[in-house]
Amino acid sequence: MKSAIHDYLRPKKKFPHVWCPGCGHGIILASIVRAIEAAGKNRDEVVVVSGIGCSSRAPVYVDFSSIHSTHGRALTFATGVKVANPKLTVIVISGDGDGMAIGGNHFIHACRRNIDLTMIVFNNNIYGMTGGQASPTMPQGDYASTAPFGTLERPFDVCKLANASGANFVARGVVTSPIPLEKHIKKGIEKKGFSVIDVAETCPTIYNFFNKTGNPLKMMKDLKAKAIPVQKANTMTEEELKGKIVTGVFADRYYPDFTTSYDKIIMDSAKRSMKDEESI
Amino acid sequence: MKSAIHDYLRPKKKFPHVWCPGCGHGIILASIVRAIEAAGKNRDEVVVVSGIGCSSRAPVYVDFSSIHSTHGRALTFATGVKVANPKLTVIVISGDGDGMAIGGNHFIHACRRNIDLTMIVFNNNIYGMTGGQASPTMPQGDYASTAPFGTLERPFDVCKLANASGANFVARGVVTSPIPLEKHIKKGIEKKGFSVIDVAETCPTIYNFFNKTGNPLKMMKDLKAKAIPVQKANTMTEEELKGKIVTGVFADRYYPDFTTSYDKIIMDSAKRSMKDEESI
Amino acid sequence: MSDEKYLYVKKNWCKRCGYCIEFCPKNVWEFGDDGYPYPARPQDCVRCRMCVNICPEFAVIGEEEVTIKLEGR
Amino acid sequence: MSDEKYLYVKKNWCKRCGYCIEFCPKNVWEFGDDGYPYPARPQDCVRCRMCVNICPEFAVIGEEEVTIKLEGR
Amino acid sequence: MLFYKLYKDADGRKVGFVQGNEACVEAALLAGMRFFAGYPITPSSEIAAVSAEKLPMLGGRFIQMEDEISSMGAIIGGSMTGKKTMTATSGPGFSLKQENLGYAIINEVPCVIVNVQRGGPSTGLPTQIAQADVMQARWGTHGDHPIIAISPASVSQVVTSTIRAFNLAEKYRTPVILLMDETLGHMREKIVLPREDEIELIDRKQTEDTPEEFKPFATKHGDVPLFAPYGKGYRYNITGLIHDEAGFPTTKTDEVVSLLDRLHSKINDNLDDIVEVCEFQTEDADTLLVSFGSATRSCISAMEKGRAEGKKIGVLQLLTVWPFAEKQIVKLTEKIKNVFVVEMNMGQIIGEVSRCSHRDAVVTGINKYNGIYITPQEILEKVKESR
Amino acid sequence: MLFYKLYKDADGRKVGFVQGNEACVEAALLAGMRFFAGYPITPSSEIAAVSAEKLPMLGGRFIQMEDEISSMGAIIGGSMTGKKTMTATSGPGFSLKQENLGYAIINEVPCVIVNVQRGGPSTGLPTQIAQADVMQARWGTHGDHPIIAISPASVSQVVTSTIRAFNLAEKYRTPVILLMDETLGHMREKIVLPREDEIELIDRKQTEDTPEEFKPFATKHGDVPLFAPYGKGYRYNITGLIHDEAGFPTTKTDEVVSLLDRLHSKINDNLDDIVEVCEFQTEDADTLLVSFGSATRSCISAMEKGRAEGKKIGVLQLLTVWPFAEKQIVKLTEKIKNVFVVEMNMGQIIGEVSRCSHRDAVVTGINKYNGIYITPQEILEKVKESR
Amino acid sequence: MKNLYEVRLSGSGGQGLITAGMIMGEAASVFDGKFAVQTQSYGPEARGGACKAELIISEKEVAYPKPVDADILLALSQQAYDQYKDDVKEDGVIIVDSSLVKYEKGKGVYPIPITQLAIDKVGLKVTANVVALGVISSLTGVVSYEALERALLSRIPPGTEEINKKALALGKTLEFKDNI
Amino acid sequence: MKNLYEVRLSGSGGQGLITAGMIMGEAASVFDGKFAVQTQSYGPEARGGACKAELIISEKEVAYPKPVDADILLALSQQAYDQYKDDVKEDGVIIVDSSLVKYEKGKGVYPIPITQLAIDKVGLKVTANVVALGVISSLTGVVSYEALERALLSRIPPGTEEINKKALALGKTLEFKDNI
Ligand SMILES: Cc1ncc(C[n+]2csc(CCOP(=O)(O)OP(=O)(O)O)c2C)c(N)n1
Ligand SMILES: Cc1ncc(C[n+]2csc(CCOP(=O)(O)OP(=O)(O)O)c2C)c(N)n1
Ligand code: SF4
Ligand code: SF4
Ligand code: SF4
Ligand code: SF4
Ligand code: SF4
Ligand code: SF4
Ligand SMILES: [Mg+2]
Ligand SMILES: [Mg+2]
Repeated sequence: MKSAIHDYLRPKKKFPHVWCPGCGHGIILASIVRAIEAAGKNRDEVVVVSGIGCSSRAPVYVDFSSIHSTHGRALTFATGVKVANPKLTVIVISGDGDGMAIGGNHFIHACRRNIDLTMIVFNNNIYGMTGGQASPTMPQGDYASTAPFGTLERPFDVCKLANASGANFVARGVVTSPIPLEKHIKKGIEKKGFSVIDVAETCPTIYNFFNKTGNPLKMMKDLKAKAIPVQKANTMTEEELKGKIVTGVFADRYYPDFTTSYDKIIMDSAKRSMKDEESI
Repeated sequence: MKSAIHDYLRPKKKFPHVWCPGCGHGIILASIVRAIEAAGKNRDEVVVVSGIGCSSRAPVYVDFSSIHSTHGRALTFATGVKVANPKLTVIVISGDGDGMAIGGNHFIHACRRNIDLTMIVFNNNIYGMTGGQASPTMPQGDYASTAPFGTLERPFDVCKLANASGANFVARGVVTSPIPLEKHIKKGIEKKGFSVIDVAETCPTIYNFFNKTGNPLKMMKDLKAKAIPVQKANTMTEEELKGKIVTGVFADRYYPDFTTSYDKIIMDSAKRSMKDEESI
Repeated sequence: MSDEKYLYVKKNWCKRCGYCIEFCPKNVWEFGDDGYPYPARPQDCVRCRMCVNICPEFAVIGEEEVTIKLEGR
Repeated sequence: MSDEKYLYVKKNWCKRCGYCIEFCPKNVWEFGDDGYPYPARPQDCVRCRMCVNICPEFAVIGEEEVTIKLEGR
Repeated sequence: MLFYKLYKDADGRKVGFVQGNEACVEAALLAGMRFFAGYPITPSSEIAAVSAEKLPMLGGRFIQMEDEISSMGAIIGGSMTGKKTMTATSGPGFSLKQENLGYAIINEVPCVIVNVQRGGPSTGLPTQIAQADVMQARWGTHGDHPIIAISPASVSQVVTSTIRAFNLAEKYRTPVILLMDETLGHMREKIVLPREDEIELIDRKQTEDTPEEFKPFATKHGDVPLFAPYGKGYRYNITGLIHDEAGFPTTKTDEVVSLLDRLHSKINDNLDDIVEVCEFQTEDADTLLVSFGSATRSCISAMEKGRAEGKKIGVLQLLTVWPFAEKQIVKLTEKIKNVFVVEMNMGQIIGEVSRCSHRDAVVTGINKYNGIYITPQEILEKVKESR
Repeated sequence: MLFYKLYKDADGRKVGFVQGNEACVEAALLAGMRFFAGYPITPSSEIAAVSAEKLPMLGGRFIQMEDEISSMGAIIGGSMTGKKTMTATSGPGFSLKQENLGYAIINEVPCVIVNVQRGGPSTGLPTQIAQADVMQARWGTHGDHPIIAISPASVSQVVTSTIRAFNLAEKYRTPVILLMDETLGHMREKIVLPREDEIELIDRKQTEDTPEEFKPFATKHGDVPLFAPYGKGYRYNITGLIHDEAGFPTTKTDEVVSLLDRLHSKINDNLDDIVEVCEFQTEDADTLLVSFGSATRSCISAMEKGRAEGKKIGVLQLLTVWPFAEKQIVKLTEKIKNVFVVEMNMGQIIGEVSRCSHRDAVVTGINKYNGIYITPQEILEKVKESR
Repeated sequence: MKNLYEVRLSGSGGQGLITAGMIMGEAASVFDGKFAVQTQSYGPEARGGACKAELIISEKEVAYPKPVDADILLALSQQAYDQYKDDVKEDGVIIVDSSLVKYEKGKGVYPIPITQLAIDKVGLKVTANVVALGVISSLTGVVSYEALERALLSRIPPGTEEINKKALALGKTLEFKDNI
Repeated sequence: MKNLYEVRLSGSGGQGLITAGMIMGEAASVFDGKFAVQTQSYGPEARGGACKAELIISEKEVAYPKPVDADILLALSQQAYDQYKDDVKEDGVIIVDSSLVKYEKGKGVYPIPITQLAIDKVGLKVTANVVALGVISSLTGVVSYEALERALLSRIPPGTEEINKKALALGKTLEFKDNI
């Protein structure tokens, strides 16, 4: 048995980590690390970038170059890293609040720009860190500190949004199935261009507090029951799909990515710049 | 003949307006005004909100309450107007840069929130006001001051994005067909919930400067030739659709809108608040 | 059809883009000697309003009342 | 199968969520008297790694080398 | 979900043992707030949560926006319909609100922005106390602009200050910043909410002009233009561009100057009304502690301790931090030359105090910025050291 | 599309008649800029356009981001790979960058932010001159933070100042703000670019520690920590939270204080290196005009005119506006008591000048804020009036 | 009875210390007519770590709002006890949960197996905080029992009134002895 | 020859005045070795409105960069002429496009039908700005003809060299008379 995660924990960091008992974030983080390992990336050439949120604490624990950036802005920092040094493998970790609320614009633009980043959305449908406000992926009608009468808004489907915005690779995993999750992330890393892996998970502390969803284990079991592979989902009616979480790959395209396209410009420009300045 | 626009020009404003000869913005503005009139709205209860850009100058010319807000933020101001006073009809005018670049997040969230606003995107595929930078709807490969070697990024399809984000009504018009355009906008105004009307138009000054697209008339004729109704487009291959602009209605749904849903909360809360405080 | 006497162009607003001429389905308009469009064949007008609606300058006017109102501007 | 002697739980990391127990397809795990899971039926293990991968605390360890490395933490 | 309860006392006033953040909302509702738009951030989040729960009871509305920029935009839009509006945030969110804050200033849109300060810069110390956004409150948005900022020190002062913030916002048609801090936001004390008949509420003055006559930024009525809410037949325009009296963009130099001058003078000509300070035992003092917000409480304790030891210490609380209490500083430093400026930051308002103090005054900073509340002992020690 | 051309002069230097904005890019490229991320805004947009055109020629990269926030994020990310990075904007965009600016400060990320000032507040006067973001440059982001800001007055000074901005950014590992203005950005003058052998370029000092030993914020090498670019085996973390020497979040009070103190002292202990002023005929002056940026040019002309009439005027240009030239002001005002602070705003830097001036000095503001360049005549008149 | 009490309720997250502080502060200020200020702090961990609620309860207005040396220290965890036991006044009391904490005997140290009592006698572990409030009231008189009960009832979820009353009463009726 | 020239090139957007200013400044500073500073301003309209390029060309460094009263005023539109004609020095010259502008005769006023000449003699209306530069050079000597030509050729689109040279030459070879 190989335990990739343990090879990648920061030597100087104390464990256990800060996340609550049963919080899905740890499962996703371990899956990311296995995926990086499986994709054969040199750990020195990996940069992990996150925003702010419980989930965004993830990079602090694993031994890569990492940026715990500002709330919602992980993709912007990551874009800078990638464009300034296209050789690097850049992984973006973001919460559903971080990535889809305040960071939503950077998300759709990263998709459109097709910048070669792999973004993993730690999607617990709530703002964990700030104590339970409604996130843009919270199911309509669920409760939150800022939705004491149930959220009025419908949730984003992260994958639909990514698809409509032009990402090259779009998939959804779920923490109850860590191996397919790892595979999606690995594919995302290997894919040139922008990849998004939306990960359905649980926040047993805060979500439960407002929604009485039960203890961590019950929430995990419920989550498992909700997850339906896309192949199966395609055979189901909309009614049957209510409350379900569809997993699998939603887009796998080959549009040229930003930095590769840019390299062509550099090659062409280098020629143009050869021309010497006229003397006065 | 009825000339709605002339009834709605600000009495104190000087004309001609600041837009360049042949700029599409004027055609769209006139269509909006006709649509408001056709929808039978009381002009005193209409508020027009825009961001910053050539297009966003539009509200200054027409005689409604209006907010020429900050770049990209029109939807946020409009949301405040609507939520604070749901009786008002709120029209949002935005450029493709204003609404889709810096304002992209507010756009997808307004769609998701399904707030009862009608947004018209003056989509000339470029930043006119700041002198010709690439906008998020500029066709890939076209030139701009910040894309001297052609834009690398693929454009957003405003309607697709709106659709994926949950808007109730999504349509595209084109300035070469002002009557269908007016009808789309009218439907958008009448629709409860968020409506987007993307309008294909031309920027004969700046777009032409960087792309040698010809004089205003030539650009208009070319635009007309590109526009294809969605019904027809559905029968065409992807290859045939290249470079075309598909017009028509892309979504027409009936999800409850934000303020209507909120009214229910107010009704329920009013009861709860009846309970008197205990005395000490 | 048409005694369209109020189909006229407000010259101090018109920027001479030619859209009214191009988009009139009945070929009613022409550029005049002064460089501004005028309804050369008003009798052909079918009142489709294309010229009014396509003018980016609100300079094509099709109503007596409006004409008078706009005179001063 | 299995002489899985390194299938063990690092107790000072474990937060006792019970996922390892629940998600093991072979029902290998149980809570011990100390409240922490332990491999009650290691011989049934099919090395699917579910327990390792599902543990949010990285507390399920399946390798001698890792066990040793983590001892001090 | 509310974590407090209000009772009625013998005089019919609501009382309760509540957090500063909770008190802020109760007072805002009393002051007439009917629209709140916000985005969560520690340590201000309770303000949003309580607003979400309570606003609909009064027919008001709450909205959680996608970020702080949109929250600020929304309360400006909301205010244009005539509603009293508020948002709340902390440092990082306050930085994001700066652009639209300038919009509210230039368009004279009344609204209240609460900044529950935490340690900074950047993400900083999210759950700890600091008072380090006080200069940002003054200068955070670009361009020349005036600002009003109020900084209470106790939960009771949060109540009075919040009401005052709304009143000043309405009276002077300007955004008002309520500068709180982490400890105050989360601290619980008893509040007694005034009865409705006990408070004077100010509503922005409405125009009596006809829509035809109305000019949204006309000054014939004094420095503060009269208001007409959107939706009532006054179809005017507002813009972030420099604008004329009619609300239309202008670059005419006299109109530019007249707008900027008026924006400033409507505040600066009314300092007596706007600037509120609290003096504690300054009459006989030879040593003055100047402070604002939570640090004031430590100053008062230090004063009490110091006086017990025979030290003639007085305290000046800048309840209004902006516009700056220049006159008050000038006056006090005429007689008190030993001045200490106590702030939980690295020294910010001390610049202003130095600038305004009498030339013979010696102005020394007492600062703490490690995330922990400054203690009276620390203040006293520094005071003794410097003698 | 470039609107200028460079020639080679007899000494092999590139020369050209270019705009301030164009000069800024040419100098930045010389200084080693290899990544630019930006969002267009008048009057800074040419900086992005020229960067887009020229960067790829040098193997550098340009990206137009979706807004100013992301542009600021991108240049921070880019800088972490070891590249020299820059962004450019104007007031509204500068307000939006404030949050991430604080991130760059606290993580000691070298980068250059150009603010080509226009009239404000809010959308203001987009195509006109102002110098009204100077206090925002100092205090715009939340929390205690130091900042370096440089304000050139001519296109030639844009060249030297831009190079200096990069050098200071690298040397002190901090963002540096280049404060230009609309007129300077669009004004054309001849520049002579130094040859590569004529300029001293500073690159951030790289660590020689092994990855195991390396601590990204260790201070054993002095106040400025040594750098290791991402991608080279140094797998460390940076965070906007207050962090320890290893880059991990901390709330330990001594670590908090040590980080904040060091961030400030690395700037404040090196004022002699950082603060640059230009004095013009101050030796015999009895009247001092203090200014920065474009206004300085009018001061110099006013000085010349004034001297022609026998008035002993001197000029002090604050080329470095932040940190403030306190020492220089103290020294000059010891002998010159008649001080005028000339700014194209409503009075901002005057607060600092007053604070630092000799107690006997009389400090008077000469301000213009109508969007038009202040003239030497206007300055002279005000000087005469006040006598 | 002192004019001013500095109170420190300490333990770990989840033990209801903040709630206890809120109840105590409300009892003292709203119902007993005193001045009270309650502050709190968490450890660096997001949740579950060290937790502390502090109060100052006084006959007159309170300026500096944080206790320095406590008149009353409640310690429900070892970490809390170790950290705060020395910051208690000469004449202060330490109430320590003897079912969870190893403590030093001494004057003013009241060891009570609070959590165990909550489990055994009330039947609900999470009422330990309420038991502790009862103890504090009857031991120090800093808040009246009636005020505490009223504040308690207004702060708890409906349906839990009886069990909470029981817990409070238990705390009140325990017999104490400091532990010399 | 003066030591310092204040030059104001005025007209409307689209007449190429900024380009003319750039060429003139480059000619003076890069090729003639003088000091030059060029500024510009637009009217409030986004495009097409009033437009003006201003230069100071001097033997020594230029501080305040904007002309006050002009030594040389070029007016290519009525509005520009009306607005700036009074801000000209006693000994200054006004070059006015007599094909577009109604002007007052006077000392130093040189009416030349610049735009008409560009159309008639060069064959391209938009070269009026270049014709004007030729006029300015030969009338005032503020920049040398050679410098102007070189700067001109480096600023124009490839393929337009000949027509631009022709325009410049035309301006140079015109005969002038001020119009008293
Ligand atoms: C500009 C800014 N606004 C708000 C915050 C406060 N904040 C921190 S984390 C967070 C939400 C995190 O939610 P999510 O991304 O879903 O992460 P989770 O905690 O659920 O893993 C918020 C609103 C902040 N740090 N910065
Ligand atoms: C915060 C901010 N950033 C940038 C700008 C500059 N700006 C003004 S308009 C504009 C683009 C407008 O493009 P678009 O919305 O497409 O409108 P158009 O001019 O094409 O009609 C930009 C970038 C600004 N005013 N504010
Ligand atoms: S609050 Fe929720 S998201 Fe945050 S650590 Fe706890 S369980 Fe995880
Ligand atoms: S620049 Fe383009 S968008 Fe702007 S007014 Fe001119 S044609 Fe219209
Ligand atoms: S469409 Fe309007 S602006 Fe264009 S030519 Fe016709 S009347 Fe003139
Ligand atoms: S109304 Fe129609 S037919 Fe008549 S002139 Fe106009 S465009 Fe032509
Ligand atoms: S999954 Fe991990 S944390 Fe949970 S009980 Fe098992 S070993 Fe412990
Ligand atoms: S590896 Fe699989 S079978 Fe073995 S114990 Fe773990 S989960 Fe059970
Ligand atoms: Mg979340
Ligand atoms: Mg556009």
